[in-house]
Amino acid sequence: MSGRQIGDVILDLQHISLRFGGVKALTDISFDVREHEVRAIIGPNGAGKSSMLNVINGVYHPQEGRITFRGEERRKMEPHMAAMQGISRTFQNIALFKGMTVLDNVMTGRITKMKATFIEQALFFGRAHREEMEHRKKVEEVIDFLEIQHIRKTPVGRLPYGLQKRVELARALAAEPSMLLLDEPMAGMNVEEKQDMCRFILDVNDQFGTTIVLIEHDMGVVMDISDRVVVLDYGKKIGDGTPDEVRSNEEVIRAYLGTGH
Amino acid sequence: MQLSTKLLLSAVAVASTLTTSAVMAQANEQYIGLPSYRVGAYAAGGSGIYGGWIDYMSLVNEQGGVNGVKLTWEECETEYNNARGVECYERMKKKGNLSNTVFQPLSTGITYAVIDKVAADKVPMVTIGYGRTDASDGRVFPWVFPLLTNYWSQNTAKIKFIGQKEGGMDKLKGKKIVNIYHDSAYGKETIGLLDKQAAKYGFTVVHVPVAHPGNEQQAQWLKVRQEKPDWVILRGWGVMNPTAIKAAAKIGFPRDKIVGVWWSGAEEDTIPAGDAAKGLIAAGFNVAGANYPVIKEIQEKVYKKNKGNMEDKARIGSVYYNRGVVHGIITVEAIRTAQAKYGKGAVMNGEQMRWGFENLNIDAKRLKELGAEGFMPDMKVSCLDHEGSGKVKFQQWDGKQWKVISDWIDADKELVRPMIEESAAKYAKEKNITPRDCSKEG
Amino acid sequence: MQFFFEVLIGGLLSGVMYSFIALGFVLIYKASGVFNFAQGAMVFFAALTFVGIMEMGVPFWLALILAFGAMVLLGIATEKIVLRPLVNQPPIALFMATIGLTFFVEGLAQAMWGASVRGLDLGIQDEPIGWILEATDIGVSKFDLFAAGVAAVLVTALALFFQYTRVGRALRAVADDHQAALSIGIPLQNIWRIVWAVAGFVALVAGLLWGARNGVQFALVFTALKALPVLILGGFTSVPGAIVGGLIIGSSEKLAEVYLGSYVGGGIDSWFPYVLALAFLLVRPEGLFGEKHIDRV
Amino acid sequence: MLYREAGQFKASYAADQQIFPIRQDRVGVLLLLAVAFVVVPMFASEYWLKGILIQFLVFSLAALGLNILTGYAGQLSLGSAAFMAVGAFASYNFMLRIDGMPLLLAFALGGLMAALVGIAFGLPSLRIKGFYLAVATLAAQFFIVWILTKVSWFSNDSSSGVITAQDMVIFGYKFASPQAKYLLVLAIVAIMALMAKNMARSSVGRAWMAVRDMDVAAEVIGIRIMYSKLLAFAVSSFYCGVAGALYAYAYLGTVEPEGFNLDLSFKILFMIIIGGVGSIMGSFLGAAFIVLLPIFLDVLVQDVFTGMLPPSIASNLQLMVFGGLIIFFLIVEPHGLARLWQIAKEKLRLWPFPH
Repeated sequence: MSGRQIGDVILDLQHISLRFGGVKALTDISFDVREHEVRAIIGPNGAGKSSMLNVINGVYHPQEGRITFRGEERRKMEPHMAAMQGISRTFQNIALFKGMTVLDNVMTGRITKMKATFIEQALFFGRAHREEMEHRKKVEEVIDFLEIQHIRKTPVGRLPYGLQKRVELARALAAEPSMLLLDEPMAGMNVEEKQDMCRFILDVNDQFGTTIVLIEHDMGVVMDISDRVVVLDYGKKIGDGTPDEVRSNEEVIRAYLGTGH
Repeated sequence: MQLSTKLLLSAVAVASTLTTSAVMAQANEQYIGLPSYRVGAYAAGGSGIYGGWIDYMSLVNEQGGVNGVKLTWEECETEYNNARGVECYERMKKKGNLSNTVFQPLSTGITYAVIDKVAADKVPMVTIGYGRTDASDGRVFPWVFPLLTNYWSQNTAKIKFIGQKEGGMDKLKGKKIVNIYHDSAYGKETIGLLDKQAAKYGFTVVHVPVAHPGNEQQAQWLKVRQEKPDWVILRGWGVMNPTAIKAAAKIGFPRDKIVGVWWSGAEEDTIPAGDAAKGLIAAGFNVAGANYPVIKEIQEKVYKKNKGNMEDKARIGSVYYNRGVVHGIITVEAIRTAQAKYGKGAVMNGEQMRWGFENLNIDAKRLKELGAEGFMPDMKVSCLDHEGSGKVKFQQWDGKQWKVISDWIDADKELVRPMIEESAAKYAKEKNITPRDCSKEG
Repeated sequence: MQFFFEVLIGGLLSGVMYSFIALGFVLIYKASGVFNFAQGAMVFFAALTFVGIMEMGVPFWLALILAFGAMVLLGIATEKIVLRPLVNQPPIALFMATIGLTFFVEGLAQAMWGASVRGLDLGIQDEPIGWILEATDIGVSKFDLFAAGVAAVLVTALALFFQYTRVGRALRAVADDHQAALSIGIPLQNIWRIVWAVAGFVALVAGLLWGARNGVQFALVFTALKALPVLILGGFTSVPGAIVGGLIIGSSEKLAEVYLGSYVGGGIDSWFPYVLALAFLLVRPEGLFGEKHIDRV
Repeated sequence: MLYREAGQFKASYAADQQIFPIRQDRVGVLLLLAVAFVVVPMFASEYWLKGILIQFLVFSLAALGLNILTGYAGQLSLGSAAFMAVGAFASYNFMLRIDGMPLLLAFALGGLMAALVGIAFGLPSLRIKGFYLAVATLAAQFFIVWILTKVSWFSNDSSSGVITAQDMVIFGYKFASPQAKYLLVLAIVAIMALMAKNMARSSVGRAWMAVRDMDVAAEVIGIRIMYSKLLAFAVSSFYCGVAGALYAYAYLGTVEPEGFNLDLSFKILFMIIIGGVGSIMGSFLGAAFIVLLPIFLDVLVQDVFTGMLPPSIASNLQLMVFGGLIIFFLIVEPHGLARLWQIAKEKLRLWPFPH
């Protein structure tokens, strides 16, 4: 697909189990993610895909299992620490800050990189002022990249669904993540919007070398853009491999046919 | 006229009053700004007191004014709120022919908030039965008049009364008194004094606070039951009073052993408690009842002409209403006193009014002339003593009305006065005030 | 030990009185998600209206019905004039509207019936029952028992109402999900009107009981402050929570005042219930009977 | 044609990030400041200065403080008055107990004390939300007033528990005249409002709003929720604390703990909701509304309808109209006066050529 080099394993998940009360969301799941690759997680509704992403960036803490990120095993990491380590994400149901403009939303993506204290910001002087300008420049680059310049000052609550999804991606990208978690980035989009989104994802992966973990329902898209695919069903892993391998996996076919997909 | 035009006109009218100090009063009218409260939790007291006060001033006007000077007044709703009280003070300060004659906020909080301002603006402030106790020292507070009595004075009178009931002050030894008080600046004010008196007379005192608003007092009265006191002093306010009475009934504490302050001794405090209130005793610097000549005169000359202020005429002669009349009498007599010095039939300004209050002397004879004999204590104010009396009467609720059960009982001045002077001196030091030399005042 | 029980029982009985106020809050919050700040004002308005009608020489039961009628009118007017135009607004706007309503109702009550303080005699003795006092040395009055009885009847009636009537079931559906309830054709406006009327009735009962104890006066508004810790303890949406919360708050507040108060100068019952409820919330953020809420992303 | 954005092109991000990016707004604000600092003290009567404007400014500052917490960070609080009390009593004690304490430093320290107390009472916000939190903040309201009443050290052992604010002296100049007091308060409020605006448009402000709008997402993008919430409590309480000190020093003079009661907390809450939640401008508009409307109604009733209504009805009517207007405003514009102001500006932008 492109000239990028797929590297070593940067995220390794071993025997992950997650329960809510008595309900098992994930059972004994192991897989890894390599640097610069596009890794897809697929599976029927309720398979535990979103839970998997939530485990990766620390929203949920699995009861069992080991997570190793860049060679370091982590315990009970909070989401904001994941963000500090360069993991960004988007959400299945758009989680934008509805009361703020597009620009402000995207600017929040840079928050981990801003060092000025609130007192400096209150005085809007020196470092605070400088930082604000520098980061604004970066943010404008992202805005240009995703072609949302025209809605910069619009409150996100007023935008149509497709654009909101794009703004959410912009916010995630603004953090210049090394790993990007995308939860159904193309859900509810029309063909044209999907094509745009695919292009953005591939460009990100290509230009910035960002590792991408994505959940997607559209099998065509998944097979097109991902390097490797994990298949979940009822919280268990039933398949793992290249798109071609997964496509021919009997259990996967059964799971999908069984649920009528 | 269209509605919008009407609205516009009233808006203009309001704006003009707010921006210019419109001269409202005629040349020969004495303006009195009334910072009243007729809404909310304090409305019951406010409507009674301001009603009586306004009615008395109407009476004076019906009789031709003060040496021909008619009284004019205006209300400003404070809602018993400090911030609005200051606004009312400022609004009314420069209105009228000269300035506001006297500011009487009927709220301790507002009193504090304007206490510095009145001296600068030369508007005398009168607080009767509330406010800043140590302002009784006229050397430090020339512009403030906590007239008739204050919380400390009435408290010593209360102990005297209890002593009388026990058969002599020496009988107080070994007795136990519980002081149930509203947990606020107002309620706390007598704690130190009571402790001193307890030491002096050899009784024990237990202080039991009740949190505002005091609509639940089971815990406090169970404590009373445990303490088994001989007497209870009730320093209540508003709903705290009927609640206390009910709770006392519930633990079987005799109500005729409860002695309230004057904010615990009105119909508003006993009627809600129903039968349980029977026997309750309270101190007061005015008494209840419509049989005094001055009240009858108001009925005769004001209400017959339909100029009365009270909507509920049954409340005429109630404790709060009569307290309002006392406010009216004192205000008018001060104007009279000032006129005697600065010119009869003239309108007095703030400084002249201050002199009037400072030299106010309503003796027994004058009280009789006013038709207020036994209605309020006689009083004589001086530069040193801005209290002027210190006497209270005790009344008892018989289930239907308040009945006077004692003569005027004087305060223990020897105990109270040094405390006032000490506190006033502390204030003077904090504020860098040099106390006046009263021997030089005329 | 005997004194401990005396305080405890006294506290439980006061707790019942708090529950009445809390119930009104719960009903409205449950059905419409509105934190009805005006509940205290409604209690005041209801009691004052009742006493005002009585003063005109109307017999007790008729006055009760008329006062209830006034509360129903108030409820309907509130739904029509205040809630309906604000139906899709955030909770804070509705909360604010009920604050506006509070001022309006307070002013209306005093403008209609005057500012004077009234007594209210329900004819039930509020002095300790002799034989209980003799046997246990604990003071319990007929009024206490009556209030507890009314509470029991009220809660049972409400439970039956929610469980078995068509309106009640619809109400529960509305409470669960406004949009869904609307979409299956439940007339939200009718439901709200009914809830406000029922809450008005609860306010009337609370007003009569509190009014009989402390007099019918503006301070009835402050009873709401006693109910708020009960609400956070019991959960905003639970009818049994209002009762159990009331009992817990009532008894612990009294015990704290008696046993802890003397060490710190007393008067702690202004804040103790709030701190207690707060401490409790830290352990169980959803309250005693509230439903646990899991954030989903 | 006067209020037009067209033709103003931003050549740099700095220009676009300015506090008021539209030139007319800049001019307007400067004009407003000029009027407030120069014209008002020259022409306003003593009544307006002492009775209304100082009160309005002090309440605006308190509303601003609450707006930072509630409007920006989304944490509903019913305890603002208590934090004002902390500021007032702390400033008083710093002035009283430390010789030569400069006034402004005492105000700042008062604010800092309020901030510390605010952080302590903000801790529960890490676990509880919404109305539950609002009711929990009442604990702060009642506890603080209780302890200020109970511990007489705070009021320098005054028998009635009141504090009497010391004279306001800065560098030997005594702020005693109405004009001087007004200008001092105005300067403090203006600077603090500017700082609030700066925070609102920087990353702290964005972090607050992110926490308000969706806290889970905020955490995922790397915002430390705990820090953000506690910072909001601290900054908000600081503002309220300074407002409380000004309330005591510049407006009331002498005040007791109950002067900072629950009613005052509610009043400040009304200000931000009427004015506009999450708007600096709204804090001022709301304070103006809540301060001026009752006065306006009172004057209307006393002067215009004198004698036409029985006195108690007249007073209660004011209360009813006040309550009714709050509801009316919410129905017409639930986002407060600030939103109305914005709509007016948007209209003006198109005037005189609407689509």
